[in-house]
Amino acid sequence: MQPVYMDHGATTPVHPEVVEAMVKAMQANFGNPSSVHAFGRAAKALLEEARVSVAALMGASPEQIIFTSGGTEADNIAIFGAARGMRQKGKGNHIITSAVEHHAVLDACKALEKEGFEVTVLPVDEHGQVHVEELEKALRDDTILVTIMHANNEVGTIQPIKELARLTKARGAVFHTDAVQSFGKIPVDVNDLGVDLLSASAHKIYGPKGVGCLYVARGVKLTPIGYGGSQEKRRRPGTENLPGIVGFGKAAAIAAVEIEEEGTRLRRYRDRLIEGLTALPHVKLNGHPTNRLPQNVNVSFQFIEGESLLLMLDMKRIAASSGSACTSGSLDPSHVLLAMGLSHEIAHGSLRLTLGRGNTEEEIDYILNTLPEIVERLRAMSPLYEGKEVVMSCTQRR
Amino acid sequence: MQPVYMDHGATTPVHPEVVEAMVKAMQANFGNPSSVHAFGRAAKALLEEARVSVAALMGASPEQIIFTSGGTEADNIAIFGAARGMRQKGKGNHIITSAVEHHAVLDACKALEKEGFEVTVLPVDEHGQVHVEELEKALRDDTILVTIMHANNEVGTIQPIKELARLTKARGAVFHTDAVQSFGKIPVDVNDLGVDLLSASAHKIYGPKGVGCLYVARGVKLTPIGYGGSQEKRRRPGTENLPGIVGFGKAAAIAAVEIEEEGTRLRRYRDRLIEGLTALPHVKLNGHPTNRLPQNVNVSFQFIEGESLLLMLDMKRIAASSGSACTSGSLDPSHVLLAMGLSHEIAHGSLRLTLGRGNTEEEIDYILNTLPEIVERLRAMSPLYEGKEVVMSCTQRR
Amino acid sequence: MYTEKVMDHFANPRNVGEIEKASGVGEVGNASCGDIMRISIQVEDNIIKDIKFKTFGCGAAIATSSICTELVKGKSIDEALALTNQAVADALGGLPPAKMHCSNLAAEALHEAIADYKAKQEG
Ligand SMILES: Cc1ncc(COP(=O)(O)O)c(C=O)c1O
Ligand SMILES: Cc1ncc(COP(=O)(O)O)c(C=O)c1O
Ligand code: FES
Ligand code: FES
Repeated sequence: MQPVYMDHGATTPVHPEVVEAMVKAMQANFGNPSSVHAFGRAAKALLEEARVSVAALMGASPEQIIFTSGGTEADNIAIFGAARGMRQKGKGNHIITSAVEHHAVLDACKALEKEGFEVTVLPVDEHGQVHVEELEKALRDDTILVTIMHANNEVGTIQPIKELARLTKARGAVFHTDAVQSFGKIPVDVNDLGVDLLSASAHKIYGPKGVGCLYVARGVKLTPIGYGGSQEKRRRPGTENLPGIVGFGKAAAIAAVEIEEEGTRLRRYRDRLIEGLTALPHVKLNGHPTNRLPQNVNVSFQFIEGESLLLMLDMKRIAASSGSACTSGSLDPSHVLLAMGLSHEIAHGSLRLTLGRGNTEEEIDYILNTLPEIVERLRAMSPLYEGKEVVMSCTQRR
Repeated sequence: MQPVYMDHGATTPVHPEVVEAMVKAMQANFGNPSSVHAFGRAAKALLEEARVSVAALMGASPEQIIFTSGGTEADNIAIFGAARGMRQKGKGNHIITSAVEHHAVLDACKALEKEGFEVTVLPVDEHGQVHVEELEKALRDDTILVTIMHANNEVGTIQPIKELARLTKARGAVFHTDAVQSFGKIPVDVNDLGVDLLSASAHKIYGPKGVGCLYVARGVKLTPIGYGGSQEKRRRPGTENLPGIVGFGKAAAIAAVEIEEEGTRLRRYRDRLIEGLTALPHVKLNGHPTNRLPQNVNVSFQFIEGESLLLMLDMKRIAASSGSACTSGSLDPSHVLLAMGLSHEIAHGSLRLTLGRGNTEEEIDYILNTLPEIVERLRAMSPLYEGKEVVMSCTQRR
Repeated sequence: MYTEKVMDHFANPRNVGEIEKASGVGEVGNASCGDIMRISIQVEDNIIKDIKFKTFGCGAAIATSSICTELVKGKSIDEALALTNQAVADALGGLPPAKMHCSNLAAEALHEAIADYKAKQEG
């Protein structure tokens, strides 16, 4: 059996047609899009073609798309750019975000606090959802920016962006959403969502690492965070990552065709996994039971720790991830799980399986057959677990 | 005849072995280097292998290399990072740069002025060189950062970095050099140069666009400009551009082998071009006569304008560039040429030919045969030019 | 990330479990930081005749617990007390810097178990 990759939330394999398009962009169209000669013009044409394709997948116009070096940079350009831009216009000083954002958002907001901005972090409920009433309470006359992610990377919970954005814009503030995990997976339409700024990243949708984009609605002022050439309307200077951008364009075009069918397929796998795993003793589903990404499964196994679980899965050729701090070398486990009210211990025992194009029904079976044994084995070693399920030693079981 | 690409200063074709390495990195090693499982570990190994290879080409230790999304970002991280870092330490407030820097450096310095930093811009002589005495005069007790490029992108002039860096460090300031044009082309050794920070970019050395690196000497404090994950020691957050970085590593490994021979070969072509072109009437060499990059030719043709020249060359399938403002849509021609004392008119008539791996002796012949005719043709159209060389109309000549 | 030795002890941990009627038991760490280690020992004639562990923690935590039991089994109390966290890490062929604290825990749990044994002797 091939290794089973179930960590598509971390990154995805690159689609063969994406690789092909990138190779072509490097071999036949290596020019600098800023050059006036034939090589430059050919490169420029490819750049704009990719922009059309990425824009189309989010219902935007091509000129509203800025290519970036990834989701992190898109988040940074949006948040620093809008916050400083609005303050320069004298609109205020207050930023609102949520407790479950990616570090690219949370840490950018923290850095802005040092510049004198005031930041309110909205709580989430036990499913990881932001409540519209919480935003309503937090909005002030000097609120200039609200940044709340579309779907969470760890637990897959989808936020009520449409309502949050409407509320925000009614108060004259800018609304940004980090759609890195949802773009290409569930429908994302900037007009329907009503957002001003939206971040996405290519390597989560079978495109290459190191490319992303920011949607910028007309009229939104962004103070640049980087300086150099006049590429991307001066919002993201530097020679464009042409092969990467071409790959992103191709990935978006493929996603546009496959999104619905893939969503249905992965939702079925997801539900099989959730059902099978939560049937085991002392297991808890993390995230929203229904309002979650089709590809996301996140469960906590009581009494065991995530890194050991990942290593054991790895020995069985299963690639997954965990919100345990032990995988990152830091002390606290995932801020997302803690914000949802999980205890440290339960957060440490979390397992995230994120599905994707390559996964098969057999792989779901394999996981469901393999995991119980591993969990039992680790529990048998755990001083926290004294249940009688451990009568037989795990070595005998093998 | 194949089109003749002589714009390697703008960007280079990607080396076939680089493409191959990148394809492998996308197909077989698509994991996220931060993941603990087998896919992640394999990706991490590739990342570190590339770091070793890039470090080796500049005599650095691998852990001193931070991968970035290009030369522009490397410059920005260095300049904003060091300036803000030194100010936080209470070291002062004064930055020194030169008049011929790339916009990634100049515009970053300008942005810092708005933050209350004081910036001194050193002049250059008619060859585009910074004089050591000028730096000596400009250095102050509160100087915290000096940023001067290794070799100029437009005219190829090489700066006396070793002396400039020594002087700077004797005064306790940080020295940064933008080596985007010199890295991989002429010997660059961070220890020999004695710099604290050095920027490079992959797409100028037959690697992919969208990747660069910053060398950071031990003990240099950089305040980050981007926030997110803990990649690259928190100095450049975001999922690493693994295929790009692998390509950069491969390109550096190839450059290490070829640099000497290629340098000798291109120097010969360069000198043939300079000799041939400056033999034409009303032509002037821009940049230093000897202390210049092996691949750079830059001449000004009096009485004509760069964009028209480029378009005519393009019709003859020659790709080149110009310091004319008309190619960039701005009003002023190249700030580099103006800083060297050229008049607007002469600066507008500049042509840059930058040589590379693919160029052949025949292509040099072709340029030397083709250019005089084009120049004459444009001069014949120019109201500035009333010489008698125009007696015959250019169409008759063809 | 981990050496072969670490992975061996992680995949095939030695002396997992709990000694009934142990001469001494030591437990260190807490679930919030992600490590809990419990070591129980059976001592006869000042010699550690048997030793078992249970660990809630990462791969390094499990591997260090395992090797720690192996290193001191059959050794005298004094020899066991001389075991340092560095010796535990070295026996595994090294640990990643971020994981060094896990080896502290194994040595500490062992020392706690011995202290518990001594206290019982005196009491
Ligand atoms: C929700 C979210 N935001 C931002 C990012 C950062 O994107 P990138 O890795 O492209 O910088 C990620 C992925 O790592 C993510 O999941
Ligand atoms: C001297 C110099 N610095 C910086 C850059 C910017 O590098 P990049 O295009 O990789 O952002 C360039 C090239 O465009 C350059 O020539
Ligand atoms: S002459 Fe037309 S832009 Fe310069
Ligand atoms: S148990 Fe968490 S790092 Fe070892």
